[in-house]
Amino acid sequence: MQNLIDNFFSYTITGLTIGAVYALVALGYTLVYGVLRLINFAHSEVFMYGTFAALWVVMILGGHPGAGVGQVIFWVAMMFVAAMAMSGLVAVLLERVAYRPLRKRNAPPLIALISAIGASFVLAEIMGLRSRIAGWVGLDDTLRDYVRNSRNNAGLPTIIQPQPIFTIGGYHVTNVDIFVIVGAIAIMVILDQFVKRSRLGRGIRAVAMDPEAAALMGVNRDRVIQVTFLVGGIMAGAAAVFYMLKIGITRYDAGFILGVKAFTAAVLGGIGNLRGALLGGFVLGLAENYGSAVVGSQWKDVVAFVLLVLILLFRPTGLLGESLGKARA
Amino acid sequence: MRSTLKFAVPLAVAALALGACGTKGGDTTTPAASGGAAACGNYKIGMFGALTGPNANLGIYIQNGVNLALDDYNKKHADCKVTLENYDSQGDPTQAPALAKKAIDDKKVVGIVGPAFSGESKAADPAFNEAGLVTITPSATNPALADNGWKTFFRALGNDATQGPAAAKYIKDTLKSTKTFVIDDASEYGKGLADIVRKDLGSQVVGNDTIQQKQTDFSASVTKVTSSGADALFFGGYSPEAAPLIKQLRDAGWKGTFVVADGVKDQSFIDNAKDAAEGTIITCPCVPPDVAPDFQSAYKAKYNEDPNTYSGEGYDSATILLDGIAAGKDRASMVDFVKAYDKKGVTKQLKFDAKGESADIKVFAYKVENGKIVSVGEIK
Amino acid sequence: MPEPTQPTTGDDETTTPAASPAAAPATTAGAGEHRLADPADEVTEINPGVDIAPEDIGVPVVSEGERLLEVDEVTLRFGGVVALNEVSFHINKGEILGLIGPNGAGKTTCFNVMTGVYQPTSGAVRYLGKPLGKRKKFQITKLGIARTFQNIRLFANMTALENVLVGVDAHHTTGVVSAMFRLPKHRKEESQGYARAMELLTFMGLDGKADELARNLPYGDQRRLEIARALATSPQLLCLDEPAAGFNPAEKAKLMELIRTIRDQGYTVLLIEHDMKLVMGVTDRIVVLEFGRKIAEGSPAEIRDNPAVIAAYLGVDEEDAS
Amino acid sequence: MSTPTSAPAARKPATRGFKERVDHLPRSVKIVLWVLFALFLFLLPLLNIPFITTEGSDFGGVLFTVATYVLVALGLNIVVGYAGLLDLGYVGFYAVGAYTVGVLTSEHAHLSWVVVVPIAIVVAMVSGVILGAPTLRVRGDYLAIVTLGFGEIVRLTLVNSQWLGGAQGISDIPKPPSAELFEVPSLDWSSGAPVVDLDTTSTFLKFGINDFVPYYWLALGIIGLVLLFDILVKSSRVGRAWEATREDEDAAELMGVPTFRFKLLAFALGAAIGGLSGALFATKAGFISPDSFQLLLSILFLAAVVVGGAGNRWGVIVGAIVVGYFPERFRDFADFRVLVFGLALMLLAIFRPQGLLPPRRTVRAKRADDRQAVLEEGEASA
Repeated sequence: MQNLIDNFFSYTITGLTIGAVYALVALGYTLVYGVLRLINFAHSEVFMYGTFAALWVVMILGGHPGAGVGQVIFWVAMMFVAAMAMSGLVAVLLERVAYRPLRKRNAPPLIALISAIGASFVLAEIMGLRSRIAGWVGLDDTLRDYVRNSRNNAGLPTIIQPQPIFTIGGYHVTNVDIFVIVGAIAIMVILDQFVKRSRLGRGIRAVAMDPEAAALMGVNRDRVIQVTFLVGGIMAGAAAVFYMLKIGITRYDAGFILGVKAFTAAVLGGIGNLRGALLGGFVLGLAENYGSAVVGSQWKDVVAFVLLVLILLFRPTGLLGESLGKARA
Repeated sequence: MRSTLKFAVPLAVAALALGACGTKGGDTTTPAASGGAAACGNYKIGMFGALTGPNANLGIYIQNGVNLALDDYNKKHADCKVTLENYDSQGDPTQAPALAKKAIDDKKVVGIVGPAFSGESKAADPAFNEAGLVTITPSATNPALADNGWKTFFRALGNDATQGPAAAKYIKDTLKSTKTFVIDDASEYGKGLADIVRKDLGSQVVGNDTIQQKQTDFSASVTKVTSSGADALFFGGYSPEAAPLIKQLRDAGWKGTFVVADGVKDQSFIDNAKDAAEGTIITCPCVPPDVAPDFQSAYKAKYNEDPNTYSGEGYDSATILLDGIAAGKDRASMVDFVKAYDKKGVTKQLKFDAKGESADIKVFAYKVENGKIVSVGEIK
Repeated sequence: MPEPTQPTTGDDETTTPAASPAAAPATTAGAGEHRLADPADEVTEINPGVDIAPEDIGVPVVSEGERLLEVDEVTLRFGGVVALNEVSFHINKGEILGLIGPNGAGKTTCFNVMTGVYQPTSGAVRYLGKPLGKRKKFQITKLGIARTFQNIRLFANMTALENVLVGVDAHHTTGVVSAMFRLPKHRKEESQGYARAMELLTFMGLDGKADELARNLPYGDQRRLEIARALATSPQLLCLDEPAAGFNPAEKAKLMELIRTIRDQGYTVLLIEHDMKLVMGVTDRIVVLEFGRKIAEGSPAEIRDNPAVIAAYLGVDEEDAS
Repeated sequence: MSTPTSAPAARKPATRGFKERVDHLPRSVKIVLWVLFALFLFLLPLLNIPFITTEGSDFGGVLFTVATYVLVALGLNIVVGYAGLLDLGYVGFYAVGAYTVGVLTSEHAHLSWVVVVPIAIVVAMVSGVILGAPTLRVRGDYLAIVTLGFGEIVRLTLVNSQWLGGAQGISDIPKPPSAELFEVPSLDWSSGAPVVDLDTTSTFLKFGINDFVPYYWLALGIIGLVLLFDILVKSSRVGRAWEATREDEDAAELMGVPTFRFKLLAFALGAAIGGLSGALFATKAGFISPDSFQLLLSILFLAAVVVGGAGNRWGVIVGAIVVGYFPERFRDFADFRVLVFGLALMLLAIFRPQGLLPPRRTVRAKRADDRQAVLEEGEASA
């Protein structure tokens, strides 16, 4: 406990950074849940593919530590482009292959969950077996650096050297911390505005509120769902970049636990509620860090889940309440 | 009558297969040679460990060593080759007993290299013990494994109880650390090791933490380490967690020495932690490759990379069993052969004590320098 | 009038006098619903002779004409919206009470308060002289109040028989242990329950369809099955929520006969209905709600001549009377 | 337009015919058939039937694993199939059962197996109530994530609690008491035709280290009992209450079903059966550690139920066999096992969403829907 008090700001700032990642991934769950009322179990893999895209693009561009500012900005921008494109693509593909056929057949939600679990396995395993798959097409030598040890960690070179910007309560807040937190909030504000103001955003809200009425009003449901997946994927891609900048290492199964956490964050904030996802992510990140400080890091996940159960008991609709449709955003 | 028929058929099939194999290899195998194979035992050795799945890396490093030993043997005994039977447990104790039974039922298997992990050892070794099938593990380091009274248990490397004190000694004497932080990953291996280090370092331990396997965000641990003012950190665990841990510590500006054990001694740690890995001290009860240059060059020739963690132990374990086969031992007599074994291997003098532990254990310290793991000498 | 502020979702369909032609789409919607039923299906005949009298469920049985249930100054607010405003009325044992009012008047909400779905903000519902208090829904059912739903809510993937058995089970106590060892209690309850369920199905003319899944029954049969399921709980008070929705005149006539027969078998009936003709024809007394308030109460003849009711009901009344 | 609809219609009478033919067999014949089938199941590990028998791993051991999956699936079916509660943390109860046995027979006490197994069932059931009482009030979707969390909490508690053996787990769990009655020989097919092999035998109810067949027999016996329990409870007020709750919780409540109580009951019974399977697993393995209770296992269990057809006990048995057996049979796929499994789940969800063997109801309902569709089509074209 003393440790937590002494290093309160350290735990807080680092908790917020990881919370920002949770929040961005949580958006994907929340959007899809809001529109389709189903848990997109495979969203964690969407995120994981983003981390690899971010990593690979830096490898291709020859990213290395200690480069000039212009160079670094270029690399980070390319990381965003690559990760968002990759995650968006995987998310849309996922919707096409794993969900749309089910929707056409009016399958019950439980079946959609099974399909999602299957898709999640497939996506993770493809990444985990990428060296073998590259071997089949004879590219294992060419792509050696990208595919080798495919069951193991893959690390990103430190392209942004963390530099203390200012000190608060004994903790040196670094440029990376600020970039992650501010960047995540900025992206979420943009999304908020998109859902609120754009035509597609209105479509998403309409379908979330009442799919049948929306269909009657001429909203193309399939298209809205596709856009929802795309937007969720892009958010996961952004999360992947922040994750790689902060954590720096990914693996084929890196999505799973993070996905569970992000979903927890979504429920915590009130599923279907975009601002709730942001709040839920930050609360979860902080709770984990504070909990780790007090009872030890091995209880980190336990703290997260106990918090979730408590919130659901006392506030069953999450911190900010549910519904993409009803809430303003 | 029935039983003889039962044995004769697979024998014939195996002989045919062997004949075919010989021709394929372009050897001077003639029908006579395959006839000679009937006199030969057609023995197999088993490789028990994770060869697929998330824990496969270690198993494959071991398997590479074992295959190298087999190549050596089969080159010398082209007329009576020994084959390798893989028992891929995926490191999962749940799958281990049925695989052990399979190995036991295959009467051609005279010895097992493995099981690779301590968990699966606990699940499978009672069965091997009951069946009298020798196991030489090249990598399971839990000290308690040797205390079960299993007659067939042998360990071709030092256990955590030998490595832990050496790591503590190095931190105290060589690094001259006065404030040490200790983290473990709650795994059997990591926690066992870290607890020994904690005990040996006593009051100079300024803080403890336990992380989870597969964890990636270590910000809480990082805060604890940096705020404790520790000048050294011992981490009991494996490389998948060690790499992001040290990376995040360095990102937070921590300047102390990172000390880890053999679970982190593989290239992927450096590949992933990159610059942050520099200066990391790795203890390992394994002989540096430069001690056995022949093995190193042979390995490199075959696999196009340097021997990795436990490759040497895998080679040694297999060699002991193959020497036993060359000496005409079968499954029943193999136990005593291994017990009495005393030869120099590529990692150490191969000799076991009454409990099946390696009698001659040296713990070496390694250091990450310029992206390479280099030996900095034995910890005495 | 303050009515334009009424934000209930059903508001769009509220039949204000000006919107009287708008009632036409409502009727076509009803007809549309009806079209879902297989046109080839013959109308099921009931067997009024079957004895389906409520079983003794351990609550005091009041004699004919005494107060069974009393709604006392009940107010219900959702946030700022007042759904029920100091509504008071009572139901006497053995009568058929109609609860009418335009859409959004609070009829179903009133039902929901009586059956424990909502807790009143103030006021009380008294049953057999005692307030229902915070009793749970299933406890209220066990006290002898059963209901049907405006939009049919059968257990779609269970058979007709099983649907009714669930209702009969309300007063059974067989647990896992009894079931596991097939104890006498289980056997007794199963056989008695089965007998009662079959009686009810026979009464409704559904005995031939006992093994059909509820979802596969024609629309009219589903409505009847819902009533059978509610009767299975042996209620003192049976609340029917728009049972005639989607029925054609011939079916409505049969329904009136059915409701009377049910009453004659010893039940008290509370009927929510839109169709004035049906309500006028079958009820003993009528309570009229509008915008959450009671605006009239009396015999059908009194209600018919009540100017407030005529004002509220003008559009629909004319439409239906024609 | 009518051809595609009439084709399945033409096929249906055939299947119905088969079922009817079986149904109409004399009772005595049916009993004989059932006994033969049971006998076949008991002897399966010794028959060594080519193709079915797993090559890469001991068949008896694999069959035992499959049997535990079947048991787990039957338990989870009560929760998911009957009561309609989505439980993603079922492995937690499995672990509770296994660890109760571990703690009471090896780690902290040395009670007899016969005493400990009922205790394990009760402890698992109590843990089900403790988890269910607060969480079953929350909405169904959330239940999934809460139970997922529970599964992880159980595992992490096992890892981090030294009293429960920590990551080292618990070893030396004793075997059940043996009664060596007689030996059963196995078949040998290596010469092409089956030959009785008197050298390889299994002793009836000798619970040793190196013969998994008796454990399989034990598991099979327990499955029989659980099945009987399942059939009896399902066809009672309890089973109807579960189904009504699953179909429409509010309506059920208004028909006098105390839905919360019945959901809790389903949860507790499911937990108890999960605990029983865990206890069985611990007995056979002799060693348990948190590694054996990964979250993935929960998902496999759920997949078994859904793949087979949630709500149909025979269906979930088939599902459990698919999930438990195929990865072992096709060990050759090795690295691709999970990939193939994932693909199979997706294909199944798309092409057979009711599961391999859906509840008979659903089949009937679907047939009626088809009939309706034909009618409507006919009307539309008319």
